Amino acid sequence: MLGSGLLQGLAVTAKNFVGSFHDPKRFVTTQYPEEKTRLPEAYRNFPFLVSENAEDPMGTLRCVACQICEKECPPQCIYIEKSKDKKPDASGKQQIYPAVFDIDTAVCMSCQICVEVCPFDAIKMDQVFELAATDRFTGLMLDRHALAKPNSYFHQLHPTEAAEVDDRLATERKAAEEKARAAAAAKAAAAAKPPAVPPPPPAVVPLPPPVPPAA
Amino acid sequence: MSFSDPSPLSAAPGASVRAVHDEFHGDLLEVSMGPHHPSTHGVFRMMVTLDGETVVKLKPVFGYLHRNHEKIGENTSYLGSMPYTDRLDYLCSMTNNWAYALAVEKLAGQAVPERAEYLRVILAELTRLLNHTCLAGFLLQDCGASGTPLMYAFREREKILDLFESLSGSRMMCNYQRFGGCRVDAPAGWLDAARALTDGYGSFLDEYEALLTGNEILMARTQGIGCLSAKLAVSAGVTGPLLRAAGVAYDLRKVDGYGFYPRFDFRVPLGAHGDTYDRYMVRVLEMRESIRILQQALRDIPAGPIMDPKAKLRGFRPKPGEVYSRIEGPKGEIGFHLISEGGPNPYRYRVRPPSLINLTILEDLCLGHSIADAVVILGSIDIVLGEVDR
Amino acid sequence: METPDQIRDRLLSRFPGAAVSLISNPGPAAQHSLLLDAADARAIATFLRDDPGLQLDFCSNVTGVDWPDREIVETTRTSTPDPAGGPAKVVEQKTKRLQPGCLEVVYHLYSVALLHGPVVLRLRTGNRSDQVSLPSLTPVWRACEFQEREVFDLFGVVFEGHPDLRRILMWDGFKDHPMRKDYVEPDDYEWEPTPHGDVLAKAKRHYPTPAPAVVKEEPKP
Amino acid sequence: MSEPAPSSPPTLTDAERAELRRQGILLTSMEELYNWGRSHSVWPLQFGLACCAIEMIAASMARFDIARFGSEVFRPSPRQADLLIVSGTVTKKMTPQVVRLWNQMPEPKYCIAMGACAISGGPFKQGYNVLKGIDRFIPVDIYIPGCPPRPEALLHGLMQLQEKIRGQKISGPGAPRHLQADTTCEYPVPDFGEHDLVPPQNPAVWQPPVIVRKEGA
Amino acid sequence: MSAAATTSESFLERAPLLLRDAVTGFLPEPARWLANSLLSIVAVLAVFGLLFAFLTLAERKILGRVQNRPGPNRTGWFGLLQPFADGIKMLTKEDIVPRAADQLLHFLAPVTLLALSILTFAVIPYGRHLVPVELDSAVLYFFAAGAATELAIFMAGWASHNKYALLAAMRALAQLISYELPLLLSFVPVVLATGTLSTTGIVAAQGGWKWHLIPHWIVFTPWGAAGFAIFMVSALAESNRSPFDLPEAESELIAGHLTEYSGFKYALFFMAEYFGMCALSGMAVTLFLGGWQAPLPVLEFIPSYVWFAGKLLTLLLGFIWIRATLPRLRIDQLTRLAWKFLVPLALVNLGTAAFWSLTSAWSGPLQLLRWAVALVLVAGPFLLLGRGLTAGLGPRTYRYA
Amino acid sequence: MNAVLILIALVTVGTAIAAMAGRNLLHSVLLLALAWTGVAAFYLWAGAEFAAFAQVLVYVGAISMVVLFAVLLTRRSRDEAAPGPAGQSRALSAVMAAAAVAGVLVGAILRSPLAASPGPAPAVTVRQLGAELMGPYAAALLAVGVLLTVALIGAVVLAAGDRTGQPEDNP
Repeated sequence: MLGSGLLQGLAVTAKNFVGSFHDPKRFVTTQYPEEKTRLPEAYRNFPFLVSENAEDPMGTLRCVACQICEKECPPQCIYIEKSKDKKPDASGKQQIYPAVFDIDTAVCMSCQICVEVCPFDAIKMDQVFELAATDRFTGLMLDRHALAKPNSYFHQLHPTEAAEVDDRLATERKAAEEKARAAAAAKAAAAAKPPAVPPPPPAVVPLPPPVPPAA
Repeated sequence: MSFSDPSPLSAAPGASVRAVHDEFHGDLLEVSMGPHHPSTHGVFRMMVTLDGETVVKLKPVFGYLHRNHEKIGENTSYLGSMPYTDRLDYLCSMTNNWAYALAVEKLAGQAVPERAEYLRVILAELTRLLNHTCLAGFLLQDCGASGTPLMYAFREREKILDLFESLSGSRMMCNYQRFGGCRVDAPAGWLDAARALTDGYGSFLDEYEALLTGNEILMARTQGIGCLSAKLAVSAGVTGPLLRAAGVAYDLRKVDGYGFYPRFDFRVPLGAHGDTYDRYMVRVLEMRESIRILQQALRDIPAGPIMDPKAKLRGFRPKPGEVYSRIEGPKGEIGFHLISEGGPNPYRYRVRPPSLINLTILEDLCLGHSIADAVVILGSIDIVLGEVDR
Repeated sequence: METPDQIRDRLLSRFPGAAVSLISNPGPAAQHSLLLDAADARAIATFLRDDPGLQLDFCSNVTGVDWPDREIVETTRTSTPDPAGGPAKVVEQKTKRLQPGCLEVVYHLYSVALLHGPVVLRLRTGNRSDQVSLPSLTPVWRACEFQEREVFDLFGVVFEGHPDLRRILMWDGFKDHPMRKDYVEPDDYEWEPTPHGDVLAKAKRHYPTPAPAVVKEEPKP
Repeated sequence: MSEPAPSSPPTLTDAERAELRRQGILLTSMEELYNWGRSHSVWPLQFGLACCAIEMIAASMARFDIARFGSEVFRPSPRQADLLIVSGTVTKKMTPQVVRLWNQMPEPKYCIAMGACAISGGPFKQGYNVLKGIDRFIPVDIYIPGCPPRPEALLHGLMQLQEKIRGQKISGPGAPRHLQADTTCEYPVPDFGEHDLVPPQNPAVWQPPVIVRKEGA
Repeated sequence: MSAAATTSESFLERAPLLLRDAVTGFLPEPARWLANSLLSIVAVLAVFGLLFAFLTLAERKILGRVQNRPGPNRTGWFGLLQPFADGIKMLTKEDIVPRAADQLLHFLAPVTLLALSILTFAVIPYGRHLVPVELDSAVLYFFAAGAATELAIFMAGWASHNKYALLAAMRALAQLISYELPLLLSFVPVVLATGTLSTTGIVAAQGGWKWHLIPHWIVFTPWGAAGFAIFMVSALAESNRSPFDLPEAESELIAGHLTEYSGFKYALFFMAEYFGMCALSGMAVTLFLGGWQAPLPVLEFIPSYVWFAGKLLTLLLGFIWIRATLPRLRIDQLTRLAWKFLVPLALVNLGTAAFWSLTSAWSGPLQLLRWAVALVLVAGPFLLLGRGLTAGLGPRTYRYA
Repeated sequence: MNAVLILIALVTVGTAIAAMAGRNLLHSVLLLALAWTGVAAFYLWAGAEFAAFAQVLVYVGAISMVVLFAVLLTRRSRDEAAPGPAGQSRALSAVMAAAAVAGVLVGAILRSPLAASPGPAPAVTVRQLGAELMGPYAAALLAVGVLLTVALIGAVVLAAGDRTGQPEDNP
């Protein structure tokens, strides 16, 4: 009969209208600024740089400015300048560090390829998305100070992944230490013989310059 | 009070007074619909010539979203192109990923672990659900329903997007699949969530059909409108639900049997009239079949690795060769044609866009119908401009 | 389904004067293709579509490929037997040869009726000048209509017999063919915060000396 | 025509403050009412370009519901719209149309560049047909990064815009564009050239700043 | 407002009159008449102005709820100030007139439209004593004023000098010509039955109850119900509401005749659309739903204007509900629906009403026969014409490969 | 009340003249609608409520729409000279038509019994009007009906004749 389909449709909308007052399945709105969607652990938005220590983010960045991410980044939104000197990283090893590390979030496509290719687990994906700015150049270009976030933050965002990364780094570090110890032992063994060349002077560890605490 | 262009939405502003007077009294009215128009699904433009309200000529104009996907693909590494494929048909990033991954795997002769294949089927079918649901919503929007069907469609879409997000990290631009498998394994509880969604989807479809399928206005607006003959459809390279609505049984999941599709029991619905209603209904029925596939896949999915251990992401250089590989995307046959010269970038990177080629028959379908029908026919073809223009 | 060899043989027997050659694909996909001569391409295409054994009624994909002129270094070894009966003397001679470039149009054909494919057809132009033409296969398969227009737009191949050959993606007044390998992009570069490679070179060209404005303040707490 | 330079201090001079005091409470309450009305009734143009448009649509759908801010009235005609959300890649072929749409909108109007492509060309900025940021031709109020930004990010951007509107003065040098008598709401529409848009940017709107990086920690 | 209230009525019933007398009572007689008229105009405009404001909000909120979301709720308490924010913005928005437009008509169109739709409010009896102007042929006046509105829509579409607006103007004309007829025909049976064209007379004729239970509203007769349905469908079309919002068909014609209107002029159109909707609903209430009459004798203590308002709001809710659900018709389907379905149905309905009034003396078992015949006369053509209208349409079955 | 009458008359005649003199066809139609409204106002002034509202409903509401449709659907450009006798003969025919109409009107006015002093207008109810139309004036009503039907058919024929060779399938 003419009109039966229309009535059926009207019944559906009426059901939804009434349901929106008592049935959470029919009232799906997350009222954003007050309520926030619980972001899944895997959620990614823009990259950040992992530092070991919240107190001294610049001194303990994992990044060694190898520039792999810069090369692999499909939209080429990463800009890195290597430092000319070396600084000790978190484990005290002398490393090159990024003198400049900029990510243009106005270009970044959140593809996560930088994270995948980073051999040092130094760059990870952040979950902050409330980044609207009124100025494109000062607001959306993030430098290394803005990018550096402590490892604890990473744990907070991606607990599973962070735990894996920590495990892996710990094993690697251990392996490296053992290797170093073995090398040292070998060296010591070699040093037992009379030295052919004079031993190098002890390395001078430059203190990191004072840095204001990262916001 | 200020004065502005006389004719705001036609592409050529300043259509003179004289011209419009001629159109008043003359025979035909030329209307430029788009590139900004509520129902062109993006920046698509139709140059329509009207006799009264009847379409006598319709020329599609493309390129307003031509973002040089193929050129960028030739300048980017194989891996780097993967996130770009997300942005082709931005409603169906997972199937685009799969099509591209499959092409590269064929180019390099890589194998994919079983679990990854299952995951790919699951994601592809979820994408199909997502795409067809959105399409139904947009189609009804084009028919003039004020948002409600679209809202219901997007309500369900959000559920699927939540799944995608918890798996891949992004709602739309998943960038999930890799040559030789998938990027990460499904997190704990993901498969259960997918099962819950699959089981609940049928009841949503029931409600949606109650809202619309029997609706007299919808039937009057779509039945007998824009009939596509099987012969023209095949000749014009039309694929996907459009082709099947015209009565041609050609579904690459059955024909090519890529992935693990031969393992699943599903049917391919066929239309008899090839009109807009058939195109709509075939999609609805396809969704029901997708639910069946999903249930089987989620039941059978094995444990195991998700990545071929030999796969290499960085510095991936396939040997020289050429491949054309295609899958059944929600909109039709999405194919990738890759030529490798042995370098880190493909020498030629070509996307076979189903949306663009399905538009070949747009004028044939619209001629003789009114402008309101043209809008609905365009909606039923289901295009996404990111893929049409690339 | 017949292999490309068999198809080629059948074509050669059906069209005795035609030049049909097989181009093999070294990759694992092994999708070999048939190179057709422009002169009888349309007749062969019609035959492929209508032949009851093939019925390639569905032209899935049409695309262009640009092959610029390239220098090929060939190494020829000539071994002259030592008249003294010793080991043959091998002389390696390197010859440089300029392989003229061409534009290529590739068609991927399938059969909906018989469910087989792909059969790959290739057509090549003689050179890479601006007005190179090939026969259009749109009269055979409607599916080629937009794709050939696209090849015309992006590669500059003129398709003879195409019903509506206009630019499809770029605007009508556009002069270049951007998918060619030697296309030079417009220098609309102004400023980019994260420049690399050639972008950096462009930046240097635009700003030979660093401009005075300093926007970025560092360090930013 | 261009926005007041961002470097100009937002604080009032003493003379301005005195002037305001003289004009009294009426003006400020008028101003507040006017800004309140404008900020709570931002109707966007129903205008989508690419991927971000889908997220824009999603933002207007039940899950996120931009209607709560009074902004669900997506007007299809630019004449009735207040906000141009440039959601997606602006190609060179599309640029004249976008500028024209912007010109057709009545003042006061606002522009949100949503997503990487609209801000800078984003991942497609290498493309020959891609405009490297819509702010080359029209003034942008809010930039929302992301590819695409989440619908919540759009809502956040909308709230930022509301904040910005609420902070505007209706007189004095900090007054918005539409209240300054000598500015025009017409922006030149670029032409299609043989290789590129002519001109490739509007220098009155856009001047490329240069970042000079200082090394060191 | 006329008809002195008798003191036997409740205070609330008399409240508006008392209020009026308190304001104008001290004036001499001729001035008092003028002041009373002005007062009714102000009252009508204020009430319907506010109703318009909150109706837009209600529509947005109800649409929201239907679509599983809350709708505007951040401007003021529960979003109640949303319409005022919109109003301020609209008032202060730049007014753009296209260079090529017909300046005069472009300006006149919204003004005319609004004026005409306000005129229709004059003859609706809002309560027992609340009818702004009493006219003998009030119903005719109402439709005369309403009929001219589409002329204004045409003016808007044509003056804009825009192709979409022009198409919308043509559609508006076709729609008006098609739906004016069923609209008029649907109320003729009411006039036939009540024997008057005066709105107060029609409402008065619907007073009383059968068995103290069923009110004598016209909608409770078979032909009345059919007439009401035809009237409402035509009213939907006349007020350009979904599913008949073809002149403003967003998916095809951008915003139709409104494409070139901005700022306050656009707001005027918007207002006129809602006023038209209110006026037509008010007329439907008057003609078919017993006007301000209470549905049950025991409920008579509630003032009459409350009943009127309640019925009016119910109908408006129906308008919104339909808008939330249905897709739009095509222009030829729209005209076909009018000419091939509604007009014949309305004509048959006229006959049914004639039969009904001729047999008003039947009683007992004949009463049943009367009902049966009337029902057949209503349902039969509906089914027959409906089948003709949907010929060739219907659900389909699909095969699988 | 005479001032009102003069105002109405001025508006009616003025708009009618403007409608004739106007060059913009659409404006003429709208002015014509206004003139009809003026006539309705005159009826209202004369106390003929029913006739006034019927005038608006029928003429402004419906006839003007039909005229608009006719204008918009007429294929001929208005710049083309209307076919027919030019110059003097056209003027002559116009004068003749006007004279004929005037003759009929004057005759009708003279023949109708006018009261010497316009007393209060008799309250004519709709019921009476109906009775009159169905009683003494039934023949006239029928004649008018037939005339209008013929005119309608003629219009259809004219409109359809314009599109020779084109099947008219759209309703």
